[in-house]
This record gives sequence, structure tokens and C-alpha cells, in this order.
Amino acid sequence: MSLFAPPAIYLVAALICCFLPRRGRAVLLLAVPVAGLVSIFSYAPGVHEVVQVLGFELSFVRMDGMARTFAVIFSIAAALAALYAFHVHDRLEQIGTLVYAGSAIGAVLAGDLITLFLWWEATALASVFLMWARRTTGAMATGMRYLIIQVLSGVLLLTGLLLHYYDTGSIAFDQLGVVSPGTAFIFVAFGIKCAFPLLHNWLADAYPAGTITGTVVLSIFTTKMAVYALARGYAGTEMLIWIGSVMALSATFLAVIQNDLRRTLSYSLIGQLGFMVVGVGIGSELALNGAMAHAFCSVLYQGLLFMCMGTVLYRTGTSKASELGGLARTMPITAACCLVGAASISAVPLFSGFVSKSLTLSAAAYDGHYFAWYALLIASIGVLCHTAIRIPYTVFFGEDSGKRPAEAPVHMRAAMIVTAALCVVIGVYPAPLYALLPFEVDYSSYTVAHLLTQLQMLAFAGLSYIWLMRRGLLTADKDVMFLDTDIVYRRWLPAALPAVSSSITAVWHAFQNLCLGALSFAYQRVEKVAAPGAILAQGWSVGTMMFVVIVVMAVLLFANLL
Amino acid sequence: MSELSVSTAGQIPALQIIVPMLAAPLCVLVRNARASWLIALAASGVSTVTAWLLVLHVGEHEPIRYALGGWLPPTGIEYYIDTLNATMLLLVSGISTVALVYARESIASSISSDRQYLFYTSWLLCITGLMGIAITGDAFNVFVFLEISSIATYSLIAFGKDRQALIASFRYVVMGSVGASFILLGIGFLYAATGTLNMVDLAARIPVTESPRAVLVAFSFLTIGLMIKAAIFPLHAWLADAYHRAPIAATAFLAGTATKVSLYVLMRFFYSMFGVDYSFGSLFLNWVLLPAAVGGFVIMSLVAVFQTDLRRMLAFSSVAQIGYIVAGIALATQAGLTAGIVHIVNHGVIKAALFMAVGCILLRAGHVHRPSLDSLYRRMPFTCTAFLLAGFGLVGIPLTAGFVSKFQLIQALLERGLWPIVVLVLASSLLAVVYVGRVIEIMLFREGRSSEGAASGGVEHGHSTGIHEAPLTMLVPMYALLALMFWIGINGEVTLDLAGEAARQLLEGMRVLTPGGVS
Amino acid sequence: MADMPTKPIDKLFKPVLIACGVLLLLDLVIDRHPKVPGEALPFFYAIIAMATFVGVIFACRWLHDVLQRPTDFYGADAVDAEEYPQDGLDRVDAAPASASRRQDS
Amino acid sequence: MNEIVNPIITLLPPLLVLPLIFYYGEANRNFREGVIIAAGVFLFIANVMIYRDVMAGAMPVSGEIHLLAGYSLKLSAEPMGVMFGLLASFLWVVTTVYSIGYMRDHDEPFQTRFYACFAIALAAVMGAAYADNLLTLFVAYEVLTLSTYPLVTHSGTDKAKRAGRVYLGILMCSSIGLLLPAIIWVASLAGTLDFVPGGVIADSGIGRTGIAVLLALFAFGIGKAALMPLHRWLPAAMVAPTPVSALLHAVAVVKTGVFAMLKIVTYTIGIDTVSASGAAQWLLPVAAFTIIASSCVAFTKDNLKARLAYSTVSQLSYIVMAALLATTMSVTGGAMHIIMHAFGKITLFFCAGAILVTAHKENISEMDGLGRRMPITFAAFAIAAIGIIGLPPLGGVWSKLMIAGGAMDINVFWALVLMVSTLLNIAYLLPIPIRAFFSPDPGVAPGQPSPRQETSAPMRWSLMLTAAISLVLFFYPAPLVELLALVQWR
Repeated sequence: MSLFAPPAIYLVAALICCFLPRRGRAVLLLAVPVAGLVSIFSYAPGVHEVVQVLGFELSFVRMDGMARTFAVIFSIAAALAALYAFHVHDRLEQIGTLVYAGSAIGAVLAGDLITLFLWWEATALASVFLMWARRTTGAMATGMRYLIIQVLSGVLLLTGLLLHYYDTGSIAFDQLGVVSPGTAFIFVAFGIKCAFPLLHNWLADAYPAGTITGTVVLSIFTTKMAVYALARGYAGTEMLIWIGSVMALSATFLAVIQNDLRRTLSYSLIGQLGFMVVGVGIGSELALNGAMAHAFCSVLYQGLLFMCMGTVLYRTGTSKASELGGLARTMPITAACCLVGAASISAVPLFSGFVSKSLTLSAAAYDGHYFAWYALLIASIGVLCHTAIRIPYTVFFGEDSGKRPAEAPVHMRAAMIVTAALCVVIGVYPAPLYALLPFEVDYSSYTVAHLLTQLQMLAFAGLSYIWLMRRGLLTADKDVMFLDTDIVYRRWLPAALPAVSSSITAVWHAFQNLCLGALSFAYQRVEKVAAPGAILAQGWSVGTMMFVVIVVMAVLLFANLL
Repeated sequence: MSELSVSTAGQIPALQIIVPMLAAPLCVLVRNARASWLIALAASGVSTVTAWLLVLHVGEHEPIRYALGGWLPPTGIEYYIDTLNATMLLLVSGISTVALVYARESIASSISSDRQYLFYTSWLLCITGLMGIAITGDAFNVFVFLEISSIATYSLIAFGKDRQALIASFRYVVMGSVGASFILLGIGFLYAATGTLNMVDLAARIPVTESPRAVLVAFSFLTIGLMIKAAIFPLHAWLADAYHRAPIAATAFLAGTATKVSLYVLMRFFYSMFGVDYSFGSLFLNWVLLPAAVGGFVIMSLVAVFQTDLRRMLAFSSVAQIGYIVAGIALATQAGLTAGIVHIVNHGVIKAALFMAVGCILLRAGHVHRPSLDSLYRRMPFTCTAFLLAGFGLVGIPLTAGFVSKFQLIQALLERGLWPIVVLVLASSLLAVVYVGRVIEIMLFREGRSSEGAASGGVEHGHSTGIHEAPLTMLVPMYALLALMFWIGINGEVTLDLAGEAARQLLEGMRVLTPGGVS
Repeated sequence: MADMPTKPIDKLFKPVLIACGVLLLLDLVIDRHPKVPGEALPFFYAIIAMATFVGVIFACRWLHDVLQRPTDFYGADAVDAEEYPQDGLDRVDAAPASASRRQDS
Repeated sequence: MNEIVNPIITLLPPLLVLPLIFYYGEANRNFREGVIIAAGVFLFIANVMIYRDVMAGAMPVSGEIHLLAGYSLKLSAEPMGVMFGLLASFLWVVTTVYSIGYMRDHDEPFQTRFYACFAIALAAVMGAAYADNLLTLFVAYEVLTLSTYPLVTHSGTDKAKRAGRVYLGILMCSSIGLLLPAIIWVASLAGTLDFVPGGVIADSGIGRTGIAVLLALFAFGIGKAALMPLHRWLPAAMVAPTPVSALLHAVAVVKTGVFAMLKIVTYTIGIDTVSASGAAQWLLPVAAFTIIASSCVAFTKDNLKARLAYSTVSQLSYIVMAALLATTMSVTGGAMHIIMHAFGKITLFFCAGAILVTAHKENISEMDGLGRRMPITFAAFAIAAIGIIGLPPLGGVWSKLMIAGGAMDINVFWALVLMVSTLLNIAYLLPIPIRAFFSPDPGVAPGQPSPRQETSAPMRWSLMLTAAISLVLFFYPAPLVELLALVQWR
């Protein structure tokens, strides 16, 4: 791989980062994605940077529409996140960010499964530092859980790719489909990183444990990389439509109840992933475009929302709904950006979500996937419940918490404003986005009918919210946490472990004692006859010796004469 | 060297016996400790050289038949020397020579100087007897030499320091006499059945004898007698006390040679004389020997583990090792016999070296009580190293002689499909690891209980203060044997070839050649 | 928004209500090109939005009770229970407020 | 210089250096250690020359000593052996540099005996690496056991002696009780003990059960491969000074065991014979169990070296499993894993030793915040740990990939065992550096920077070097792959 390949730029920068002073690192972090973008656009479509390793041909840059879309949005988001994190002086976090971004870009450019696997694991390893950089016991433990699950995904991918290789003799990363054990393994591996239902809990567990800036970075890469991988390998797999629908629906409920708003956003992220997964599952050009466009936009608005919550956390020390309120007084710009993010995620016309979400919905409708269509419709209304209306209202308006934090620092403000601007630009002028997508787009969101239906939904959802609020039917936020399936490995398994391990220990000790007991029994028995002075070890008297001689003689004669 | 002319060098077989035999009365005449030691050493040395010449000779020629005094058999006594005898002669005389070098300091410390000449006289008579057994081709002559060696051995043992030595010697006298009489009876029956005492003639006549019953009885008596003399389990009981109580230099010598010579006789009688088909085919000797061998190496190794006196430990280990040899012999195959013969040599060397190391310890520490040997390594590093290396040999670590014979034995057992016995052989090797390891661990790693004891004035076993390294005259022969052990271990093929040739000759039976040596 | 006597949400109620009314009217005149079964029903989006919203909220009231646990459920050092470490924060209050507090002290 | 190097020269440096070690002794430590390093460098150069010859297509052989009728001691350079020889000789130099720092800082007694035994052990490793037949391998194996015993009991404490007893007991019993009969069995079956591509027993009419038993005798007889339940000696051996644990019990001794396993499967039994007979299916579960169970035990160990020891037990069974899978891919992977694991584990042990000497800590629970005092040590630890786990960008990922790939021929289950082990490895290895870096340092007030307390230069450079190499092996495994491609499988 040449040093000019996009992921290599990031890795080299990470290496340089080890030796740079703080300011230099921050600038480098900003500059690298730009260089990366240049590099991405310098590659002609096709396969480049082929390397022979262990007899495999690894292709590090496979440039086509799909890969470019993701590489571009990853680069943009990396730059924005770097701007947002300009104040950070934690070297580890910065290096982690660079390696993470580079690996994610490497993964979407990977032309074969082994290369994909390498980057896949690298993202896991690099990203966990964004949690560990928080340097608390809780974050360390969470990071450990996160890492293990991420690597689990990686090793499943490895197993799958080896099986696939054994089956087909190919490591090419193209359309796979769930057709064999190998591809099934790969599917599950992608599913973990994509937060499929029941495989999702790592996301909600880990993202709120990141640093303020780290969570922003985390929200960008891993899951979108998984969406890309699914789109590459499993487009048109019908199972995905159902999976995506369930994701979108279930995340809605879990997002609403959370008190920690960064966790709300995490669940909300899962919901948005559901849209993309459905799009991939439908597999038509329109649907894939939709999934990709949605990934592009959601990276921006989800990142924006995480930035806003991060800013709040940065200034107040908390991101819990129960402790926040009325911050718009002193943080107007943050509040405004948050509103832009909210508008984008809820697909308000002129904001980015509006131009991307409808692609998937339309594709579902065209191809007759009505269940999915309804599920996504409900989910997009649900987004209003937990994210679009609830977050801005509780944090910035609503009941005053008495907190009067200062406005975000300049660089954070800049990052949020640029991101918000991008959301608006895409919403207003989606043509460049559409041009980037892998397939020809013959679609316009701005039809009268679409505008009308979308506005109806928004207005009536808003009406409902206000009505419920006036009635006092909304649950008050309390400083609590909520269970998810991670209870299995955080509570139940550890609870069962002592019993299991003690019984194993007991068995082992029993075995050991049995062996030692038998040995010492034998030892004592033998000692009785063999110790100095005992029967076998003493000098026998002449009589005894003669007796033995006679016995042997008798035996011998008897045997021979018979 | 390859050509031994009848006129001069052709008398070498006679020299083999005559030199030590004449040296013995010479010792009595000089009555001086140092001079008698020198005479013994010289005589033994000459025997070694002549044995070496014989080995070289038979290695390239037919077996030698030498008529003593020119009287041809059946009238006269004939010496019959093939590879096996020559090897035995070399083993006996070689170990005797090395042990004699070693013996001087050791004996000087335990026997008063006015009696030492008697000790060396007995020693010379003993090697005369042992070599006579090994060289003669006459069955009755075997008995005669056996008696000579036995009586000499009784007296060697009786030279031991305490009264226990006399008891041990007495027991050995009784058992040895019983064994000898069995052998005598056996030979008598053979003579009655065949009318000859010459082995070659016996070999020819036994198959065609008219009184097979007599041969059968002779066979049984010989078996018992030789089992006693060779200390084959369960007729071994005299051995531990004898080895324990004898002067340690004598023990080193006897452990390396005496029982081995008896084993030689066993092979000579049962293979050469009775013939392999008779002994193992129709009389199932292996059914007697193999269980005895297995019982020996398993049970005696176990017993050795528990012994606290190193001499007793090694004595029982000897019985166990004899079990290996017997197992090889009892297989009645080329590979098995090779294993048995090669282990006779290897074990002789190893065990002699081990007893020498024990002798060094005995000399300096005054005792060889295992638990009190702590941190001996610091005071007697060379002795302890020697014990360690010889112990490796006993266990059968690669590059030592013990490995060669064990490898050969296991291969022979596998060849016959006797894998349960292989398991037992291995188990008993592991027991050897245990009993050697226990000693080594105490010597090397257990810290100063005895030095504390010395400080408080209450030393249980002799004087442990002021222990220092053994004298060079004892170390050098010991290390010479160790060097030999490693040489055999590394160039195992040399001894294996020799033993293989001996085994081949044994299996072929004795050949009737024109008397008078080379022709 | 400096000083609000009533809840801010109340102010929004009327405009939203009016907007809803307008949109309902428009729904009758504009062809929505329905493609999915049920979509053709009049006021489809309005109804489904309200129903979903209210449904989700009510469902979540129940979930809230069922899944709720204290923050130290997984231990006092779990992420939910711990404070965000101070050196990662920059807790600055807005200038006027901090100025006034400084005067107070 | 077109002459082919005789592999016997690899035995010379460690043996010739012995008298010098004793000559200089404690009196002149600088000379003593200088001589050892020189010998190590010479040895490494010799290995490199052999490597060059082998890559050029030659097969350097030594003369032979006829040990037994028909079986001799002989050395020859075969790709896997060259790989192992290069590894051990290189790490000998590094470890000697490291031990200089360690032994002096730690003020260890009996340093002369220590270095002498070390040199003998190295000679034995070379003998094993270049063994031309099973007999030579066995001889080297036993010499290695005996020469490392004094190193285990080095401290002379009761604990060390007990450990020494376990060490010697298990290794001797297994080798004499199981390995030796297996070798003799092969000898009587095939009439030869030579290593022959494709194995020697295929045509001996041994039968499936016979092969299974033979394979089991080898697998358990090679106690150094630490297959459960014969693994106890390895944790016990950790009482030895850390350089011993590092080179011998993470690299040379244990790797001799698994290396022997690979050689036997490749050249004595033959991979086709193994896989065709299905003989390994009884042993694969044992290897799998060892991999998982020892990881589970490692969890419970707070003592750093004990945890690393159990990790080694687990990793060794990777290679045993690779051998038992008996495909060209898996055996290649197993051979690669010898290298990959060696650099990783030796780094971990170097770090453990550095922590012990510098901070006087051996329990993981006491290492909170230590990473900020010893950042280089713990960074190296983290890198090596990731290598052991088998994640990019460390070399360990390649060998894991190959072994797992080889498993696909047999059953995907065995690959999954490796995957589960990967996760377990993360869970017990990574928290060590993570806690050290990110937990608060109990020695300083919160918010205050920890004082730098980095370890002394010889140790620091050694562990940085080995960590760096395990990193390089990811990016540049080509020489290794090319070397192993020369192995003749059939």
C-alpha cells in the first residue's frame, strides 16, 4: 500500500502524532481528512494498491461509487469532529481518532475480505481508546466490554471469510448473500457492528461512556462502515428488511425512556440504522441510494446532535435530561444547532433528512414492502418523540434547571455551525449528494405531496407532544438508568460465573486429591514393605532365603517336568 | 595386532588367568599394603591389556579354542573365547583395574594397613575366579572358578568395617554355597547324561542324549543355582547386605562384575550349551526368567526409592537393573540378547561409578545416610557431579550408556509385541528418576541442616564438619568410568555392534572348531 | 426569551393548532399519489402521526416503570453512576451570571 | 563464500562460551556478559548464513555420530528448523542484554551458574532446531530439560525447589514414559528415525488406532508443549528469574516442545497420514480444552507472571492444534505462530521483569497508574498483548488466520475455539496495561502528574526492540512466509 492511499495517510499521521506538541496535533487532525479527501478523489474507479501477503492478493483501494460515498462522508465527518475536538490535549485520544478514522476509510475501500477484516479489527482497537481516554473505572470496564464485542465481530468475520474461502477459493468482497455457513458468519459479523436487534446493546452501552469528543467520533464510523459492508455483500437480502424494521421500531421505545441524552441519541442512532438496513435489504438501486444517502446525512445530523450534547456536557458536567433545562438562555448557538440537527433527523423540509429518508421509504413502497414502510413511518414519527422534539425542548427550553453555562468554545461552535450548515445545504440543494451516490438518481423529494405529508406528520406530532405535555402525561425524567439486554453479560453471567468456576475448581481439586490420595496410599503401602528394615529391604535370614529357593525350585521343576 | 601367532602371543588366553593367579600369593609374600596394592594393580592391568587384545582378535576372527597346557579336550581343559567372553573379560579386568586405583585411599581408611595385603590377595583371587569363569570352555571348570571367586568374595565382604559385615558375609556364604552346589549337581547330571564336561561337546551331545530326564534335572538345578549367583529376583536377598557391608571399593568392583559374570554363565549354558530351542522352546525358560525380571525391576526399584542408605539403595537398584538384563536375555531374540549383553557392560560401568561416588562421600562424610547429605554439593562438588552424571546414566538420559541399553531393550520388547512390559520398564525408569532425584535434590538444594547440627554440636551421623573434596586418586578413576559411560552413550553403535555379534554367536550355538586357537 | 411567565410550550400551542388545521384542509385538495394500502385514507398522515406519538408515549410510560433501575445498578463505578471526570470539562458559567456571583462573594 | 554452512557451528558458540563464563565468573562481569553477547551475535550470524543457504535451495547437513545401531545424531537445516534457530539465537542476544539489566538491578546470586546453564540450554535449543532425526531431537530435548532445571530452582527457596520438582517430574516423566516409547515404536515400525517429508510410518501397516495412539504418545510425551493435564510445570517454572521465564519458558523451552510436535507431524507421521487416519480427532478436543481452560485460569491469576504463564499454555495449544489439524496451511500457521507468539510473549515477560525490578510489583492489582510512571514498558506491553491476542496490526493475526484457515479443512469448530480464545485473551491481557495507563495512581494526588520511573536502559531497549519486531512482522511477514514455503510437505 502506498503512503498516499487514504488510510495510510491517517496511519502515518497517527505515527507523527506521537511526537507532535498539542497544538500541532490538533492541526494535524484537521488537515489529515483534507489530504484524505484529495487522495480519495485522485483514485480512478477500479482496484488499486494490491499487495501479496501469505499468498493472498490484498487490494487496499477499490474505488467505486459506493466506496467513494462512504469514504467522502467519513473524511468530512472526521474533519468536523477534529474541529470539534480542537481543544483536546489527550494524545491517546487523538491518535485513536486518527487510526479509527483511517481504519474505517480503509474498510470501506477494502477490495477483499481479508483487508476488510484487518481494518475491521483496527477500528475496534482504535475506537476503544475514545472510551478509555475518559480514564474512569466505569469507562475502562465499558471499553473492555465494547472491545470484546467488537473483536467478536471481527473474529466471526475472520471465521466466515475463511469458510467462504474454503468453499469458493475466493476472498473477493462482492455480493455474498446468506448462502453458506461462511457467508452466514460474515453476515452476523456485520450485524454486530450494525447493531442488529439483540446484538445492539454494545452501542448504547459504550457510546455514552466515551469522552465528549470521542462519542462524536464514535457515532460516525463503526455503524456506517457496517452498513456499507452490508450493502456491498448482502444487498437485496430480504431478512434485512425485517431486521431493519425491528431495529427502527425497537430503538424508538428504548430511546424515549432514557435519561442520559447521549444514550437517547445512541438508541436514536440505531433507529436511523434501521432505515439504512431496510434500504440495503430491499436492494433496488433506489433503495441502495437511499441507504447510502441516509448514511451520509445521518452521519452529519447525528454527529451534530452528539456535538450539541457534548457541548452541554462540556459546560455543565452532565448530559442527563433530569438535570438539564432552559440552557437556551446562555447557549443560544448550541441550541440553534441542536434545532437544526433535530429538524434534519425528523426530516423537516429543507433539512438533510428530508431528502434522504424519503428515498428509502419510497423504495419500500415501490417494491411492495408495506410492513417495512409502516415500520419506518412509525419510526420516523418516533424520532420526534425521543430526539427531535424531546432533546431540544428538555435541554434548551422547557423547565429551567437553573444552570447558566457559557456558550460553547469557539472551535466547538464552529464545528457545530459548519455541520448544521451542511445539513441545511444538503436539504436545500441535494444534487451534489445525489451525484455522489453510486446509482443514477431520478428522484426529487420536493414534490407537493411529499411536502404535505411530511408537514402533516410533523405538525400533528408536535400537536400531540404539546397536548400530552399540557395534560402532564409525559413521564418526568429521573436520575435512573434502564435495563437492556446487556444485563445478560453484565449481571447474569457474572452472577453465574462463581458457581461455575467454583464447581470446576471443585472437580479439579477432587481429581487432584484423588490422584494424590491414590499416590500417597500407594506410597504408604509400598513403604510398609519396602522401607529400610521392612520385609523387602532387609537382609533375609538364611532360612527365609532357603525357603524362597525351594519354592522357586518347586515351581521350576513342576513346570518343566509336567 | 590382528595376527596372534601360536608361539608367542597365542598364549594370551592363559596369561589372562595365570597373571592374577600368580600375583595373589605374591601379595601374601610381600605382606606390605602398598606393595601388594601395586602388585594387584599391575596384575589387573596386564589382564586388562590381554583382554583388550582378545577383544580385538575375536572381533575379526573365529572364536578361539585354547587347550590349556596342550592337553586337548576331552582330556584337558579348554578355553573357549568368542566375542561374549572377550567382552566379559575386558569388563571384569577393566573395572577391577579402575577400582583398584580407586581402592587404595578408600581401603586405607577402613582396613588397618597390616591386613590390607590380604584384601588385595582376595581381590586378585576374585578376579582370577571371575575371569576363569568367563574364559573357560569346560563346564566343571566353571564350577571350580565359581568357587574360587565366591570364596574370595566372601572374604572381601568380611573385610567390611563392622560386625554386620561378618553376618552379611556369612549369609552370602550360605546362599553362595547353596547356589554353587546346585550348579555342581546340575553339571553332575549333565556329565551323567552325556559323559563330557566340555561345553562344545555338551552342546553337541545334549540334543541326542539318551537320558533327557537327567538333562532336564540338570537344567533346573543350573537355573536355580545361576539365579542365586546372579541375584535374580526373588533369589537376590543376599546381595543388599553384601554390597552394603563390604568395603566400598570392593562393592564398586563386585557390583560391576560379579553378578554379571554369573549372568554370562547363564547365557553360556542356556544358549550355547542347551541351545536356544531347548531352553526357550521346549522348556519355556522365558516363563521363569521373564516374570522374575519384571518382578525384579519393578519391585526392586520401588524398594530402592525408600532406602535411606545410599549403598542399599544402589544395591536394590542393581537387582532391578539385573532384571533389565534378564528381560533381554529371556526374550531369546537377537535384539533382546543384544540389549541384555550391552546392558551388562553399561550397567557394570554405571554402577561401579555410582558406588565409587558413594565411596568418596563415605570417606569424607563418614556416612551415606541420604537425609543427612544436605548441601553436600558445596563441599564435594566433583563427587556430587559424578554422582549426578552417573545417576543420569542409571536413569537412561540420552548421551549416557544407560540410554543405549534401554533403547535397545524397549525396541526388543516391542519387536516381540510385549508392550505391557515396555510400560513396566518405563515405570521403573521413572522410579529410577525418583530415587536418584531424591539424592540429587538433597545434595544440591537442601540447605545446611547438617551444618546447623554441627554448630550445635549434635551431629547424628559422624563428622560433617570439615567435609571436603575426595582425593584425586579416587576422583580420577571415577571420572574415567564416567568418560567411558559417555563415550559408550555417544558412540553407542560400537558397543551395540559388539553385543550384537556376541548375541549372534550365542544364538548360533557353539561351533566345533579345530582346537588350538586360530587355524 | 429572557423571562417567561408561562411555560414556553403554551405559546406554541395555538400556532401549531392552526398549522394543523391548514394542513388538514390542504390534504383534501392535494393528490398525495398514494402507493401503500391505507395511505389513501383521508388525513392518513395526521392520524398515524398522532396515534403513533401518543401510543409511543404511553407504551414508554409502562416501559419506564418496568426497565427503570438505580444508576448504580451495575455498581457504584459504572458509567451511569459516575461523574464525568473534571479535567475533561470546562464548566464555565455564562459571563453575566458569573460576574454577578463574583460580586456576591 | 559459496560453501554451505555446517549446522554444527550453531552448537559451538553457546558451548565454547562456557569455559569463558566460568573463567571470568563473578569477578569480571562485564567481560563475562560481553563474551556471551559476542557468542550470541556470532550464533545469530551463523543462523543467518544457514538461512541464506536454505533460501538458496541448499540443505546444510552435518556429519553424524552413530548413537545406536542404525540411528545417529545428525544435524540438518530444514526450513522450520532454520526459522526456530534464527528466532532463538536472536532472542538470546536480546535476552542477554536484558538480563544484564535485570540480574544486576535485582542483585541476583549465582549469576555465573545462571549464564552457564543458559548457554547450555541454548545449545540444546539449537540441537533441537537443526535435528535431522527424532533421536537427535530427543537428545536435545532432554538436555534442555536438565539444563534448565537449575535455572528454575535458581533462587534456592523452598518454593523454587518445589517448582523444580514439579518441573523435572513432569518433563522427565512424560518424556521417558511417553515420548521415548513413541520414538522407539517409530523406530521399530519404520526402521528409521529420520525426518522424511511425508513421514515414515505411512507404509508400516500401523493402522488407524495405532496412529492415534502414537500421536497421543507424542502429544502428551512432549510435556514441553504443555498440553493439559501436563501443563503444571510451566506456571511452576515461573519462580525462575524473569529472563529465564522470558527466553526459556516463553520461547525456547516451550517452543522446542511445539516445534517438535510440528516436526513430528510433518516429517515422522506425515500430515497426510494424520489427516487420512483421523487420528487427531481424539486429541483436538484436548488442545481446544487447553486453549480455553488455561485462559479461564489466567483470569483468576493476579500474579502477572502466573497469568502470562497460563496465557503461554493456551497459546502453545494453538500450535499443537495447528499440528493436529495437519494441513499445510495450519502447520505453516503453527510454525509462524512460534515466531509471532515468541516476540509477543518475550516482550510481555520483559515488561513483567522490568516492572518487578523497577517498581517491585508482581501483582496486577497493584499496578494501577503504573503506566504513567513507566509508559514505555506498558506501551510495549500493550503492543505485545495485542499481538498475542492476534489483532492487527501485529503479526499474531497472520498466524491465527493461517491456523484457523487450516481448520476449515477439518471442522470450523476448531477455528471458533481460536476465536473464543481471542476474546478471552483480550479480557485478561488488555486490562493490565489499561489499568496501568488509565487508573488513578495511588501514589500521587489526583490531577498531579506521576513521576517518571522508567526501567533501566538495557531492559528498556530490549523490550522496545521485541515489541517493535512483533509490529514489523505484521507489515513484513514475507521472509517468514518464503522460508516456510520451502517446507516439503510430502
